[in-house]
Amino acid sequence: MTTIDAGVVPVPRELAPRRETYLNVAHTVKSWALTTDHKRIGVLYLVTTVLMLALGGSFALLLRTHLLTPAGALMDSYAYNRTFTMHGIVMVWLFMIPSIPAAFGNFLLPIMIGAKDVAFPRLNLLSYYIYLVGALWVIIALWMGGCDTGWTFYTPYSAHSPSAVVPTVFGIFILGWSTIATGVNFIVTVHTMRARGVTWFRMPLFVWAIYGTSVIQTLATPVLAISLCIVGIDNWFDWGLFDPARGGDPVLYQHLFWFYSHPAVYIMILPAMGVFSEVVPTFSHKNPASYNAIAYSTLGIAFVGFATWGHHMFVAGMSLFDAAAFGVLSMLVAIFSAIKVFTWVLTMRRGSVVIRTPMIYFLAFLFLFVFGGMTGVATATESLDVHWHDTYFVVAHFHFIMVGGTLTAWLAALHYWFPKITGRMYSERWGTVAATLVFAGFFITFFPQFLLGNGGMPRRYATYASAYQPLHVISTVGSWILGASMLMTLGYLLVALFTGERAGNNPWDSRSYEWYTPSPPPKHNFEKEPRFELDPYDYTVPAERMHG
Amino acid sequence: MAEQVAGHFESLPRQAHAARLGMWIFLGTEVLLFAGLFVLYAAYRTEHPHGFAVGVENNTVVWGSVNTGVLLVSSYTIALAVHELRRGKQRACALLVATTIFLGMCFLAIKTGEYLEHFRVGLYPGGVGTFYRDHGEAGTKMFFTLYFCMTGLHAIHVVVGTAVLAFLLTKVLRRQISERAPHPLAIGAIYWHLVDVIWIFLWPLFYLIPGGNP
Amino acid sequence: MNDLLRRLLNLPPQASTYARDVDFLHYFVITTTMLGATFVFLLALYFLVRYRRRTPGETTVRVVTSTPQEVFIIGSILSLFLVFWVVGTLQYDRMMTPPPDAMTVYVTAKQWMWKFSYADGRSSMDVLTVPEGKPVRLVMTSRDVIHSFYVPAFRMKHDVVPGRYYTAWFEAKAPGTYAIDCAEYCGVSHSRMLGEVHVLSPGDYSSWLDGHPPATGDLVAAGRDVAAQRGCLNCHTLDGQPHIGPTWVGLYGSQVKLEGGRTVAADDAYLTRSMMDPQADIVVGYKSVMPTYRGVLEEPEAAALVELIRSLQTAPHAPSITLPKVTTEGSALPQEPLP
Amino acid sequence: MSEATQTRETSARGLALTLLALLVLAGFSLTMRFVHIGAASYFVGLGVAAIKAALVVVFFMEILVEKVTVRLAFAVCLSLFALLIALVLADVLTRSVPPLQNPPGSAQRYRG
Repeated sequence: MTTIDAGVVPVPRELAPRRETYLNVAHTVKSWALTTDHKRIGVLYLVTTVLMLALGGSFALLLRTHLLTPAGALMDSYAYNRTFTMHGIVMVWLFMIPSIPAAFGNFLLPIMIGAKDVAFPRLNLLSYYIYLVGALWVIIALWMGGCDTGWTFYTPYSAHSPSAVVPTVFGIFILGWSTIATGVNFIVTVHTMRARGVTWFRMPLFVWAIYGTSVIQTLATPVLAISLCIVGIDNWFDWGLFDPARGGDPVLYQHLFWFYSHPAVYIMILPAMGVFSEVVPTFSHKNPASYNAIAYSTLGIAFVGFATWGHHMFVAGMSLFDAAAFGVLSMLVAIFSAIKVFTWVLTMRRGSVVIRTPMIYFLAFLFLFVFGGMTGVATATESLDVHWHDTYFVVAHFHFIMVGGTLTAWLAALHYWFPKITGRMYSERWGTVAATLVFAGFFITFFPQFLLGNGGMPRRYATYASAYQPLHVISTVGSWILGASMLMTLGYLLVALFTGERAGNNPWDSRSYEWYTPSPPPKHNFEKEPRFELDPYDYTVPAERMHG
Repeated sequence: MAEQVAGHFESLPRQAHAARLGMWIFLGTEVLLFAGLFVLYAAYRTEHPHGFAVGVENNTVVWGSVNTGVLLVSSYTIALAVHELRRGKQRACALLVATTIFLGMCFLAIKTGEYLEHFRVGLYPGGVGTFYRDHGEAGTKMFFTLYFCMTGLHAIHVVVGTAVLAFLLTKVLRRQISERAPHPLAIGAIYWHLVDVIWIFLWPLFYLIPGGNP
Repeated sequence: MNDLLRRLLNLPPQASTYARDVDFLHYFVITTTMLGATFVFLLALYFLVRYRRRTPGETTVRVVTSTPQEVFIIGSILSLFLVFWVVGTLQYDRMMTPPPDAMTVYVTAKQWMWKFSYADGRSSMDVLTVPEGKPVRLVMTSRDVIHSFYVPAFRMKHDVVPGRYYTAWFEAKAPGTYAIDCAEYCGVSHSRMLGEVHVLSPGDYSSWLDGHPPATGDLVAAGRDVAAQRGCLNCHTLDGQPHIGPTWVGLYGSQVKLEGGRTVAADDAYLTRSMMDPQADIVVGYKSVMPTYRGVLEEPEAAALVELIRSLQTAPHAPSITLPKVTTEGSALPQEPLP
Repeated sequence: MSEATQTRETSARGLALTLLALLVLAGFSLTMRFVHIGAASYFVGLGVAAIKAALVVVFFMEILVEKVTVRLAFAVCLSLFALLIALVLADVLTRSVPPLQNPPGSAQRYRG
């Protein structure tokens, strides 16, 4: 692919005057620990979620290496069960959900709507500390041996499990309130603090995505809080709210859990869509094919997403009527993702496309998310789900969406806004190599799992029939490549943090509002009152027109 | 020292609106928190109609009704308190907030009495206790486990509400909340009203509705 | 073509009647979606090359896709998905509703093993032996946590939930041995809770039956002995006369009116439930005085009683004695005289 | 412009009337407890509760005075609540397999 070098004009070091930014305004620990600046809180979340990604990732490597041999290479079944459970819990609640909304959402949302800060800055800091306390409780549970019920905590097993269920559940309960606080904060910010001229349909699309995510976060998480509370009470005091002997019905727990957990997967994918709604127009130098399509499909996903949870329970003993109802609703919500994908691709038409690392991640996202997304529609087809449910096919599907979709978008966001957050440029060569390796490692890891699932290999198996071993070996090798490429990415980004060239205020020559302010931005985001005459995606005029 | 406008808001009404919007969304999450338990109640009532009917019959309806009265009056007093604060009557407002806190305490006292009464009768959560020797139906066990869960969670919210009102009372007395910016008290009042609304639904479900086949 | 695609997708052999249909839908869904995904990806690559940036800072013209274009894209995708849904639901309903003439096997899942009890009294652990070409209805419950009965070769899976009798069914097409897995996580040895379905040709199946004679000779005779020993006949009659409990004549397959207005079909599952858990369904006009027989009646005895009740549907016994008229007080049903 | 001048708030008399209405409705639903009206008791009980809740929300919490976004937010929360109850009850009611009163196995652990 020919890469025409344009747009990146590094500003020589001595010319950049000593300017006061949100980073060098204060260096004491207290200024970081008690900051109410949304940018610093965003950076704090970014650092913490990277640590959590490393923790969850190491569990993943343990799991994959264990599955090299049919009898299990590393640990006994009890240890394996605790490892896959903690992998799920750490990845879902400690990394995936806060990764893009809390880190990049916190940093960028106020800037993108021309506000000085979020609506409730103190609540913003409080939600970070609630997140830390919740993460601490999950680490305590980990130290006590970890929980072995699977991240879904299905009763009655979670009510009788001897493992550290109660501290884990308590940790996630606290994490839930952190996401609710962030969600409420963002919703009120978008409603009440948009600068003059920033109307609902002249906002960057990343703000729409974070707004949709916040709506889901705020409305779905309470139901998770109450169902995990009940699991905790059942496990500790044995009140038997789902115990059939005392009038309970275990399938009802699944209803409550999935009422949260399906919107939760939209909490994870919507910000990823927001990132690419920014990346594609910028690197194609063109307005999105249809701004309204993306904005309305974000709201469509946010609300219809609440009505589709039943497709996780097709074989759990649900009535035929409900299975059909959830089936059609799941098909309905799938078209919103399809609209977004078509809009991104059509955005590139008649554009002026250049290839940088974020765009490579977009191509990887496009292939993996559409490929993975389509298998989601397939598993939402009831009769096919009977064979696929709880097998490696489903494992492959949601990893294609979560890793292929959200992790790729997180890496793209990391590279796209690296100059804005740190004021420095990462090395493009390393970025391209790492992106390709991440894509290759991911595909080799998870594509064989589709075939394993078709072959009938159930998930959460510590030992398996020897017929499945070849595919497992390929998958494990792939996971090593993926692990290595993630470490490589971390490496060159840390290096770029200190030795990267100074990036200008708008290295990608973008029209989006966050590039109006210098990078790294000053403490109150804009030196003077921001006036955005241009539409955030108006590439019909050269960049100089941005500053009037 | 009147409430000063937080740095990043242009004007006081806009800040008040943001605070109220934030609180109303938080109330939405509280409703959804209880939604999980209401769904369990609804599903289990359809599966064990007779068990739940026995449960409703054996519940302390007198105490429950007194508690309903207490909460309704407390809702009135806090609403009047906000109304007085807007008229600038600081002292009347403080008195009314104090009465609301007192009524909240009464509710908690009555609730504790009720729980002790249940324990005396041998009725414990989790289907454990001598009461179940002659009301052994699975549905009845589930009824009382749900009763303890939902009224317990509601009692926790009453405690939090009382604490919030006590905190606001101190600010009203120190004139930090005045008629110029009454929205902090209004927000505390809205939270208290929600706690009352939830009890308005808990009361019939656990004390009044005998259901289809008694 | 079927075999090629099946091998390509690593699918197990299609050993049950509906496995073929499910696989054809599988091929249709996977090919259409993968074609769509590839088309989208190639379109993106084409735009990438065709509209690559020629001069830095190049401006572009503002192009917005027209609404009709959007509606067409959305409409075509939605209609394709709805086709998946319609075919999927029809197959799902057929897969989840056992045919009436299916042979019943009781499945009890317990932490980390499967127990099968057959209608004629034999029971076996972890091995389910069924004839080829005959629908088999599995009446399943669990003793502790949720398990899931999963036979990949039959494309069949159903959760086994404690506290309910869920029924699933399959009809094996070819003799052979097919693996059973537990698909719902159920604790430490979840991955060792394996079993096998031995599908025998009709000849082998009958010799297998002879090879393992059921505990007693004729099932109906065995049923009557059990009914006498366990005291069923104290309340239920075999000759149609009303007594303390409903008579068993004409009961099998009839619509039974229950307290609280529900009506239930008296099939095997209902009869088993009524023996193991009589409080669940009280027939209108009768008091609930029947004790539970769970732990008293072994599965084979329960199966024999069901066979006895089934036989009474057509051949009631001659009334040896006329029983005293028992008026159950407060019963809404007047005691009409015998026809 | 302090909030006091907004006219559409409930007056002191309005508050007292609302309380009276609430107490009367509460009394009524209490009496319905001792009148055996069978299955209708669900609708009467919950209907009266819904009316009382509406009274509190409109007159005490003054939701009508709030901006439209607040009302929209609260309406969305209630609609999700209704969606959850509707789809779960649809499942429980149309499920063809009734629960067992005391199912085999899964005996609970008695303590004391």
